[in-house]
Amino acid sequence: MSLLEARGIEKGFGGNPVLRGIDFSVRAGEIVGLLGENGAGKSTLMNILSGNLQPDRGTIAIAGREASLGSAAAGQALGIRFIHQELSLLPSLTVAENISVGRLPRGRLGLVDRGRMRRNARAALDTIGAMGIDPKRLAGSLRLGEQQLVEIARAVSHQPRLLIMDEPTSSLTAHEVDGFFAFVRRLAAQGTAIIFITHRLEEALSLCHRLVVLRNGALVADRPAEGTDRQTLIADMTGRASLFTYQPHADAPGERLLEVEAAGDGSDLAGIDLDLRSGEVVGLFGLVGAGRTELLELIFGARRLRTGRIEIGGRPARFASPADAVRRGLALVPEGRKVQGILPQHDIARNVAIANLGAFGRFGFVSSRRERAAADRYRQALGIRMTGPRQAITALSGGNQQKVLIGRALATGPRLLLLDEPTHGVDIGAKSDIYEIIRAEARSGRGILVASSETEEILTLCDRVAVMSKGRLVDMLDRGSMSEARMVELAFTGH
Amino acid sequence: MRRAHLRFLDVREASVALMLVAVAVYLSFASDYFLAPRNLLNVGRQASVVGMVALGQALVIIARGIDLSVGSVIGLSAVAGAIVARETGIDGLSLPVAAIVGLACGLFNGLLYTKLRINPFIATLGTLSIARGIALLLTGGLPVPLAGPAEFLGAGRLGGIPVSLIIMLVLAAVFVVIAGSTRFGREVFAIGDNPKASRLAGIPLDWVRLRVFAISGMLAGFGGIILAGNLASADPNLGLGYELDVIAAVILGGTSLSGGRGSIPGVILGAVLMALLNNAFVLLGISAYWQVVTKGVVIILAVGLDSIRRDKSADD
Amino acid sequence: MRRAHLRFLDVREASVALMLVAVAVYLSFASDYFLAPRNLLNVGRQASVVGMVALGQALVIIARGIDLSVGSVIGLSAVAGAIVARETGIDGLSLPVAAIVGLACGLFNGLLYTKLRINPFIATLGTLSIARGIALLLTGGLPVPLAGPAEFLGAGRLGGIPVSLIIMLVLAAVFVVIAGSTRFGREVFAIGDNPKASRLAGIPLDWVRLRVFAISGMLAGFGGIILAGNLASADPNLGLGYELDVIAAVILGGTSLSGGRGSIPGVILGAVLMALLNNAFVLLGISAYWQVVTKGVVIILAVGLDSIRRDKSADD
Amino acid sequence: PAHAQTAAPEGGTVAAVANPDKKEVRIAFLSFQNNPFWMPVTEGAKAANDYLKPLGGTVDFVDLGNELSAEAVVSGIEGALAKQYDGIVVVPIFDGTARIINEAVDSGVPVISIVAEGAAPSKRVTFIGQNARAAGEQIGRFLVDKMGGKGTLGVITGYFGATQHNERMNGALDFIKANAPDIKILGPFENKDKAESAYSIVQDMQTANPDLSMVYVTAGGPFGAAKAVKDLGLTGKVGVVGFDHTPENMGYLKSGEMVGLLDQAPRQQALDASVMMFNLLVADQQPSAAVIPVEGKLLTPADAK
Ligand SMILES: Nc1ncnc2c1ncn2[C@@H]1O[C@H](COP(=O)(O)OP(=O)(O)OP(=O)(O)O)[C@@H](O)[C@H]1O
Ligand SMILES: Nc1ncnc2c1ncn2[C@@H]1O[C@H](COP(=O)(O)OP(=O)(O)OP(=O)(O)O)[C@@H](O)[C@H]1O
Ligand SMILES: [Mg+2]
Ligand SMILES: [Mg+2]
Repeated sequence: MSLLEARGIEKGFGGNPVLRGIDFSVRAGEIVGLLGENGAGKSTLMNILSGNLQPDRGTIAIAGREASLGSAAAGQALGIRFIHQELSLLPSLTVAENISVGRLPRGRLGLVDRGRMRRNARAALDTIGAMGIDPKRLAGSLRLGEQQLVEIARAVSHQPRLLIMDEPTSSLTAHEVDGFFAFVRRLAAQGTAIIFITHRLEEALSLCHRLVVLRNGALVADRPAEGTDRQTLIADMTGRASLFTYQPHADAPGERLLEVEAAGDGSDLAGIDLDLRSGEVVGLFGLVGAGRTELLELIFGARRLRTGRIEIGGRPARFASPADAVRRGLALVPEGRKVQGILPQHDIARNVAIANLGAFGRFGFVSSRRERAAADRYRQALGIRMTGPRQAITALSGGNQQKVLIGRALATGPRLLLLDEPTHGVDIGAKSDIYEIIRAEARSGRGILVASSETEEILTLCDRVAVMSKGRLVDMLDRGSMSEARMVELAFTGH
Repeated sequence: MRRAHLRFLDVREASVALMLVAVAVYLSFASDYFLAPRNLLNVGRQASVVGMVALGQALVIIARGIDLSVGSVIGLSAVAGAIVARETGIDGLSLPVAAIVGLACGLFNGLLYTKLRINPFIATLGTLSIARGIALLLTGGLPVPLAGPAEFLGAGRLGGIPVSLIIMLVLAAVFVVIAGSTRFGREVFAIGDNPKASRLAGIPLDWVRLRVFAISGMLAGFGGIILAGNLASADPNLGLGYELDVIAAVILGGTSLSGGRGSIPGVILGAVLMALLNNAFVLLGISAYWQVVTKGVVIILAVGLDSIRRDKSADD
Repeated sequence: MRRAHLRFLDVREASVALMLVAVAVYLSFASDYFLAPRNLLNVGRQASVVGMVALGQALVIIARGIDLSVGSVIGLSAVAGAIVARETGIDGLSLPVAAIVGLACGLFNGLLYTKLRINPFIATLGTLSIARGIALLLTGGLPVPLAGPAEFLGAGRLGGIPVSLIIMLVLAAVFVVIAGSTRFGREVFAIGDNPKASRLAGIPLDWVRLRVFAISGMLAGFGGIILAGNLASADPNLGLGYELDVIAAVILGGTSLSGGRGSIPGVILGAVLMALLNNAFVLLGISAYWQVVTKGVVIILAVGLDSIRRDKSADD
Repeated sequence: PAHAQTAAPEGGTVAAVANPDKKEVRIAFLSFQNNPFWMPVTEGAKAANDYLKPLGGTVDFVDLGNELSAEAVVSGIEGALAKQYDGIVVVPIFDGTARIINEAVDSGVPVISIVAEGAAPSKRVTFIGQNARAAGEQIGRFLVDKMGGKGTLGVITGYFGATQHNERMNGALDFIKANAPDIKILGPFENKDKAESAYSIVQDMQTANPDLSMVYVTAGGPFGAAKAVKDLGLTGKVGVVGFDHTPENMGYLKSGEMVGLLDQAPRQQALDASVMMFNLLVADQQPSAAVIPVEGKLLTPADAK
């Protein structure tokens, strides 16, 4: 019998249908992979199954009995835990407190029993393979990936019957992913049902028992993982068979755009040498914590250059702030779109236009019409799934928000485009679109620097790759010597 | 049609507008004098200085700041303007001097925030005290008489309409444009919405913030000399406690204290509502103690009216 | 060693503590009387009511709220306590009555916020007016004499130490425990940090918020009767303008207006710094208007001192 | 005779003229309400209304609220003009009120000021009240006398820069400096009209100056100073001098911490001003002078017994 069975789920937002009659079930001990393009409705469906949202139509049965999930709390009471796509830790509380929050253990005098709380946290962290995280640390001081692990630990510590994870691995290192997968398998073996949303097809294929694909709000495929291959899944998701593959560019790279020499920020980064020509796509690969984000920030003026020098287009560049960098023709798509990317109270058009307002009017004025036109342009070019330029950006799915941010960077017409994990949370179809865009931009003469944790992405996209480890640039590989094995090996230099 | 209707009710200033209409309708029945053009214009004039200063404050609050110093800046600028006019004998100097002093105070606030990274609440609380102290030192505590153009702006009328009301309306129109259709305005909203993202998008945070505080200061300086002009006297205690009125007007008008959202017409409606209340008390002869109670109730209702239909969990 | 050292300088209240020490050291050289135990105890007493009320305010601010009504609640509670004591002839009633009236005001604020979703700034601004109005109506504007236990708490001494100082210190200790080691306290921090995430984690937001405002109200009520007891008279205007002092003490002490961060010892240091300043003015006989200027400068320095070494881009 | 005099009302010194034509006269009486000082003012206005009612005059008391400011006075007068009153009695207090008073007078509505007015001249018909400077001087004389020309005097003022508080303070201090240079003066310190601040300031002054012998509070909250003296156990050694016969103050006058209290006869001011306005409107009877000083009564403990 199914642990959870949903029938005929329909849901719309403001008249736009998002889910169209979904039947979905999951059994105890089963790992179900949920796949689909950005905006296909995955998160929405899970929000409904966990009680966060109410369906317009349809029923949900838990262990054979019809349940009405009026709120997240109701779902939690029935043993359903949902780890959201967007992180929701409390940065000024400790890791231990974050894991227990909502039911902090009470000891003598009704005070919080810190010892017990820490032991619980330790146990939960160990279970999921995160031995390295100290429960006493403040959650705000953790890396993104570590924060994600803490969230998982929190959900697990509730010993849920059904655990739903929305892209849990998107900011984990390969190493962390391995530990995490081992844990997921153990958990399933103990009888917990697991729903796992991901855009990484290999992960889905290797971990899950069953794969469910949503497209445009409808369930289009439900098949056992055994015997399914990548190509089938891609076809299910996109309706297209072939996707982007690396195409070496014909012309030789152009003039030198960026030159970094012995650069450092006085703390983590030191002695970075790097150069980039127009028309080139250069990758930055490394383990989490290798300093890729820092390097991009250094080039972009968001971090102060303490040693060495940086030249842009042959002229020295010592930016005091990102504003200077933007003026000199740089643009950055940051990692962590919620915190550093979107303007949540602004509509899509304004989110697109904000980095280059000068281009949308004259004499300090801004034309809303031109902003909207730009949003429509990028909607076309990037395939953003949205109802219109005035739609709130927070109403978009995560991947579509990412596309808006890429649109924002492109709207500045940069000579040098810095991308930090540009396809984080982006579906495979859109990923392919984004790769096309990046290549096209390179062909038109821009230089592009892409930090990525996915070897596949680097191999698909880049002409060269710089591998970083512990704040140093270890080596630069060109197309001929680029391979997954070599990159990973270099990334572990000094570890 | 249905959409347009919803839209109207959804605008941020709907609630205060509703309250304003309610009070006005009530007054037009309760007092024969309320609808007299003269009285309505008085209300407009009484709202004008708070409204003007609240425009600058609104920008500050939208950018996630707060400017507690406006009341004292009103006093200091008025006094400085009046003293310079008296010493030089050139009455016309009072206006530019007041605006410049206000601007200087605003820049001081802005620099404390952007350079020394002092939280705006504390920085402007400090300035509140310092500016008031300087006003007292400059005057020795004595009011300075004031005449000339300042008096015209503060007390004059053009075709029966108070000049200060006209100024406020013109400024409000300018601010609607600034907030909605200029690069600077967009950047103010963006910074208030998400400072981190704004910085990475290439917005010069500190430069925008500095200008925001400078504008608030300058408007307070300008408002100060108009207020003093109205009274034909610049008192070092002028504007004492104004900050709460000004901030209340901004927030009544639907601007969010947590930044990124706000409405310029709402600010003016907020200022007018406060002036209307005071007018009502005088017209209806409400006793002082009940005035105090009523004011509190109306403030709560003005914002609470629409919350009854709003979604409960919306703003967690 | 290096870490421990850094840690000390990194604590949120370091800046105000530094300023406090600086002022104290200066005073101990500049005035022969400053270090006299009696004077130090006086400073403690003078800080006690602001400190007490600031404890509640700190919780409110940590939970991302603000309570502007405390000044008026001080007045209303004191007056209500004194009237009940007078009418019943039972002096002892003044304390519980004041605390209950304060609690009721706090609950009113809390309900406006949690049930009607009125933004705390506006809700408590409304209550500020309403509570003051009711205090004036209850008394007809006349102070009510007060004696008995309230006077002991307000003006009495135990072994030479002002009772109100002892009360403040005990309350501060209790609040350190509440904030750091109770479920409620941690939930207050969690809510201020990220309300949405807290809700998803199963924290009953509204219930926590209601209690936070109730506590703030009750402390204001308690502070009010102590203040009135000190004067042996409950004036309906008691506590006028206190809100700014109280909020300033909280923020000086390192609590962030944007919620989620704060320090209880810092709050007390903030309150003491403000009392110390007033004490310094009198001890040193600083000339009138310079007092006002100095106050502003010290407030800015108290927060600005440490910002010079802080990383510039840190808090964008 | 056409102008037959009735008797002056109780507590007042001016009698109303007869109003044979039964001319209806509406007077707006604008005043604040934030502490006990204003109660006798209000009562005076009410008493004037009762007294003038049979004669055809109404006095409407209009509350300007509990926050004293020039703007409040200005909007009050604007409101009264909008309501077309025949005459206005007002407590202008601030300098900035002259312009609107002139505007009222120019539009044919006479204005009488009471209690306190700004230094800037206006076209008001008359001002009834205590000259703050003279009152300060009266207190200064009393202090010099009481202190025997020596000792230490602490000064607490309401708001720095408030005209009336300044005048009262300087009136006293100038007299003392001129006539008793041996008196050491501490302050002024600002208490923002708050008793609790006065309490703390006295505590601190006494700490730094054990020889403190007298405290002068120019505005609100003198009883806080008296309470501090009492709590310090210095009753009889340190005296407090201040204004207004409020019950609180009278209590400390009786118990000895307060040694002098100057009254402004506020009820009489209110009453007389209203009746004068009536006379002016009905019979065009001009007041006796442009300024009618009210001599304050300086109460001492002997009077409180
Ligand atoms: N609160 C909302 N209001 C309006 N539209 C919404 C809201 N939430 C989601 N949507 C819309 O519903 C659709 C499905 O969104 P959902 O977040 O479920 O997608 P997803 O499959 O999880 O995508 P991703 O892979 O990018 O996370 C999208 O088109 C999105 O714009
Ligand atoms: N919040 C933090 N507190 C302490 N150290 C940090 C923090 N964030 C990053 N670091 C350190 O900074 C260095 C670089 O971290 P970062 O994660 O940004 O690198 P990265 O290569 O961009 O990795 P990724 O982008 O994949 O997360 C590492 O040494 C890391 O430990
Ligand atoms: Mg999603
Ligand atoms: Mg990174």
